[in-house]
Amino acid sequence: MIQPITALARMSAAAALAATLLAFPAQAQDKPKELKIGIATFLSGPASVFGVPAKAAAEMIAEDLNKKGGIGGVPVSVSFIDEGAGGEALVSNYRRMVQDDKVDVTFAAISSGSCGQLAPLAEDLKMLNLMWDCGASSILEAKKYRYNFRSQANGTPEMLAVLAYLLKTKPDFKTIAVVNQDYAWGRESWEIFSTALKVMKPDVKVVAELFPKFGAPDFSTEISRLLALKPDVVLTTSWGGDLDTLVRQAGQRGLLQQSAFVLGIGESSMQRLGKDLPDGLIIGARGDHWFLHPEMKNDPAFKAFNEAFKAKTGSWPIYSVYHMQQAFSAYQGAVEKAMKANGGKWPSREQVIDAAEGLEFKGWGRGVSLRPEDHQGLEAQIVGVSKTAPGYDFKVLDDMMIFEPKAITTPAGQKSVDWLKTLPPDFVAKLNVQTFKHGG
Amino acid sequence: MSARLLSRWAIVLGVAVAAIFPLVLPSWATLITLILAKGIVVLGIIILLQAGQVSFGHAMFYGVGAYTVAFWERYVGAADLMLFLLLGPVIAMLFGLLIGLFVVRYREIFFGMLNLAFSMVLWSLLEKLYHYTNGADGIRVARPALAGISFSPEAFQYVLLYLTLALVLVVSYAVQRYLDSPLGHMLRAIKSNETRLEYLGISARRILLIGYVASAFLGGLGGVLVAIAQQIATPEFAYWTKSGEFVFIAILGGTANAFGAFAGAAVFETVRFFASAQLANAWQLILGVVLIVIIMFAPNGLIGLLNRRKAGAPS
Amino acid sequence: MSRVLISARGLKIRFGGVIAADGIDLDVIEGENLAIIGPNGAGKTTFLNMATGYLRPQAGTVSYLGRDITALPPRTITKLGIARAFQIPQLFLDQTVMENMMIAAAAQAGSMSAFRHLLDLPQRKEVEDLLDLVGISAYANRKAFELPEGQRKLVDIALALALKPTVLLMDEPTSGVASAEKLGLMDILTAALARQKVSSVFVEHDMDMVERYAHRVAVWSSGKIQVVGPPAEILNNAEVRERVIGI
Amino acid sequence: MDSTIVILAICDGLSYAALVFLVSVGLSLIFGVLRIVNVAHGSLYAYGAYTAATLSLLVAPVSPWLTFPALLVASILVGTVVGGLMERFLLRPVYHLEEVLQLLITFAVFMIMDNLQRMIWGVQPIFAAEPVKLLPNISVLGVNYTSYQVLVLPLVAVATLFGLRYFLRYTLSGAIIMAVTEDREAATAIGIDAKRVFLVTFIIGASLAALGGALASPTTSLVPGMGTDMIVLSFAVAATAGLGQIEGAAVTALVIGLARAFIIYIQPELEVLVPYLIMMIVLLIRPMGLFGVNNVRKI
Repeated sequence: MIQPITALARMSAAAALAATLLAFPAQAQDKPKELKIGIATFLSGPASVFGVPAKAAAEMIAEDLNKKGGIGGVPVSVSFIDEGAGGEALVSNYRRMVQDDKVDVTFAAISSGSCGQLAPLAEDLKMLNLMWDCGASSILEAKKYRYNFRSQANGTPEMLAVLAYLLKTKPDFKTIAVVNQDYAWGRESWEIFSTALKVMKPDVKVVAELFPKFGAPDFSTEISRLLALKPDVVLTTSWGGDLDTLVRQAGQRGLLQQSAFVLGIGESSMQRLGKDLPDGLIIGARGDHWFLHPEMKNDPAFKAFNEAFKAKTGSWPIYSVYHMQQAFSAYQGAVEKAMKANGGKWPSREQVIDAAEGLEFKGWGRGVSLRPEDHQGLEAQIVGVSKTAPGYDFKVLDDMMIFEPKAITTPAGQKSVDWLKTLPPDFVAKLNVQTFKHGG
Repeated sequence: MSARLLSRWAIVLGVAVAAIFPLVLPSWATLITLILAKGIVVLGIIILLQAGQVSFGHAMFYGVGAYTVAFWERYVGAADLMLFLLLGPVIAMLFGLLIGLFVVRYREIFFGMLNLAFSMVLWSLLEKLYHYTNGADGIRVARPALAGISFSPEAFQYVLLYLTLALVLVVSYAVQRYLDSPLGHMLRAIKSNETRLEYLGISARRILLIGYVASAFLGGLGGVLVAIAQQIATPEFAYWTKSGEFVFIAILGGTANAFGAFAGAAVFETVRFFASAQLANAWQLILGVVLIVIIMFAPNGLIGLLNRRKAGAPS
Repeated sequence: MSRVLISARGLKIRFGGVIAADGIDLDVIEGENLAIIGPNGAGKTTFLNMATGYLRPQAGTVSYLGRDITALPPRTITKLGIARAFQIPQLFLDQTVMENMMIAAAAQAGSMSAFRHLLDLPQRKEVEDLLDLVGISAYANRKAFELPEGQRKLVDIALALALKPTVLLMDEPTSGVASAEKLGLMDILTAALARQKVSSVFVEHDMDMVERYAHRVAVWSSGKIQVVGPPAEILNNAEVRERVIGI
Repeated sequence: MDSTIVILAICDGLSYAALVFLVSVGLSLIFGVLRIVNVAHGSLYAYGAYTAATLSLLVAPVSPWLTFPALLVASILVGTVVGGLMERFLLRPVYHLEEVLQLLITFAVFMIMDNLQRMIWGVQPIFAAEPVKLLPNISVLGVNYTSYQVLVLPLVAVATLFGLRYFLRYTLSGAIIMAVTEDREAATAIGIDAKRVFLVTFIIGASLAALGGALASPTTSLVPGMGTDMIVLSFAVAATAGLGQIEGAAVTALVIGLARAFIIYIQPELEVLVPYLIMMIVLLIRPMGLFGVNNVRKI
């Protein structure tokens, strides 16, 4: 046991030294020399399809922010930990980030699993944490947190918007089947969708509920089964390689033509799927953002952002990129609001948190607000259909509807599933939304 | 002899570092707890390696331990840490007995394979039975009270650390005694000559079963500790790569005696910790290379290295 | 009046085309050293395998003190009092000679502790005496794999003796032992057997050994016991000389 | 369960079984000769897939039909280079060590390859479906199948099976490999150059794994970790069949493939369990596997 431990001792003695040198206590009043932002994202594993672009975005945004003088005049620095390294490494690294590197805020994380693991830890460590991408509504519904906020919407409005779009555009379907990844998001999103569907269209028959293993390489059997069952609608909230494979295999075998497909969060796969994605599939954007956002697409800053990202990474931003932007905007908004409240003096973390409650900030869409009661983010939802468009070698969104958050988000203090059961059958009819054409 | 003496000092130093070090760097309290807890699991692997049997499914008992806590909290309610420390290992032991009765009839690769199969079945069930296990995301584990006293997060990580340290000392001592005992030597005899063992009137299967159940117990104990330190239990706990890690750590540290387990765990976790912090996308690579180097140049593991250099032949 | 210890009746076994045993009847009588001689591959070792449950005869029975042991596994038969030494020594190579012996002693005494140190068991003294007796105390703390073939052979036999058997089956006890030491070894061995009142069966190729140490000789060839009798008589039997000994 | 489902399940089971067979037969072959369970076998599968995809995307512009040979080239390339290097420089030096350590070496290789894979091909899913698109769809009872999956894959698997049989039974190198598989000591005793046999066998086995991956690549997205599950599955098949059993692997792969397909129709939740349950039941009844042989140690 000698060698490793002494080695370990040496390393961490160094670490301790470093820590003391680098530590800028973000206590009230005294202005720090830099704001450290610790970000948990997927750098390995399947979900790195979101994590890696988001990392690129974070670096880009931080750089840009510092050019503009940083947050409240303080430059920001970003560091990353890998959600893909597994629960243990994630927790250990998060602790290190908070306790040794003394970050001022953390953005964690993408997977609801990681959020469920890190949110209570952040609470323990009294660390302001923005759940910048994870979608499970339950986290903030089950427990009241002080230090955790969600800087975007959650699964309930996302699914509800998709369902509403389906009911508005294809109201008369009789049968539906679901093919979701077998993990929390896949299960929860279906629970939300099906609960709401039962309320609004009790006559619809669910002919198959398939939950193939997360990361399954092959869906041919599931597809055969769906081809045999011939459901009117097939819903999937899968993403990444799973969704790509499903769509392609289904396309190769004519399933996409046979049944109406709904890709709950398909926006992130459109560029990869290219021409393999047929026109007319219903696609959710997981929020109020899309690189051709009908209300934003002429905003020079927005265009510049997208161009810069395309130049940096070779592809247009996907939702995780915009969620990263929202996290930055939220933090900046909170700090600057707190400063104002603090008479221009540098705010303490507690003051920043007080400011964050009820904060309104703007990402690359309509405004987002952090609900004071339960810290849920209120964000609009874009849903559209895939469409071939000149100038793009992949499908884009058309006939986009933007759903305002108020109506489709679970009220504070209620559990999503219970709330959904209370929705009136004419809920969708009552939702009045604008529809935007691509390029229109 | 001096190798023994050396190991003594190694332990003293190791314990000292494990005990004092986190007071300097709080964030290390949990990491060291993890190292020690995993070391306990690896002790179980080492026991089986005495008999020349490598289990590529041992993580299943680790998983059983972890989920004992998770399920209890989810379906029964909060309970004292002491209860978990008792319950987890015992239930793992029962699993070990059931599965053991089956697998001890096999040797070498088939032994490894069957353990693998069993662990994969457990893993699949944990992943698939979403409504009971919460699937791949696992079940959150709340911080339990110890002997009726509930601690603040900061205090608790130290409580858990020192408790784990104490447990490590106890189980290491017990395992060392076991390995030196008749049963332990008979276990080693399975590796070198099972036929002769039978011709001494000893049932190799029974001997192996005892070792297997003991190692399951340790796996369960480690699982409980890690689940509580991490405040979560996920199917990953039982996945085959996890089993691989444990065997990895055993070989890394050296299987000659109990201390190898902790030496190995310390190196493994520290390397992974720093690697995944500094160069997040190369930590597996680094660990892989470390493993190859160790196997090729120090097949007796770090402990072996220690003994060889400082005291000639390993004990 | 000395009892029949092991009694084989009509043992048959064949491996593919080879008939190793084709109706073997053989008794081992208390207090004797029974030698089995015969050409290589005749099936002598197979007999020991069947007598100790390592192989199942395709027909026939083996009984020990009147109890049918044909279907029993080696460990049970060993427990009944039939110990075995092997042609190729079967040792725990990466443990010391003392540990090898203590394991046997522990097994014999049924002390299956998980906490007492193997080397501190009360049987230690007996084991040391036994090592003295067989003349390998010098090797006590050496790992078994470090020993020369001859010494391993001794340890192998000592292991069997440590079980305090009633009958000891030995497969060519002196093969691999330097011819100069053979006599010495067999003297020690037979003395030990006599002292501990252990009957023995030994498969042997060296006719001097047979002549010196066997009370009875069984000639095994082409799957049958050709003839059984006192050494003097058998070894002078012309047919035996020419078919087995090859003179 | 009506006849439609039976027929559909068979179609689905076949294509799945074909891939599983290719991978596990390679594993089995390697074990038969080297007595090593190659944990990195799944990584070879992944590398086969990625290399095939890369090549396909390269040659597709020239002529889509070139993607078929590309699949083959990729697998041989991976098998020879990766497999060859691995045997020569990582396994050969440790043959004298305990089995555990040899196994661990392959585990280390698995970790390294898994990591390198991310570095080489990145984490974004890669897809190269040319071969599938080139061939027409077939309708079975009104259900569309790609002929690639229901014809090409099974045919390749069958061809491989008979190819291997022929190679092992009727060619010299094959006979030598069989000899080593059946009795290593004897074979080396009569002067067979084990080193060479090991290398050749490992390359063949590795190429088979890579071939499995290459053939899978047109039908699936290539993502990090795609090899990790495959390895355990092929373990299960190889062990169930009896290690070193070529025909056994084929039969077992078929059984597991079909069983899995049926389960997805009847009780999808149990899908993941199927291979392991089958394995355990078989080994319970036949410890050496369906086709394995048990030999008594000589004393």
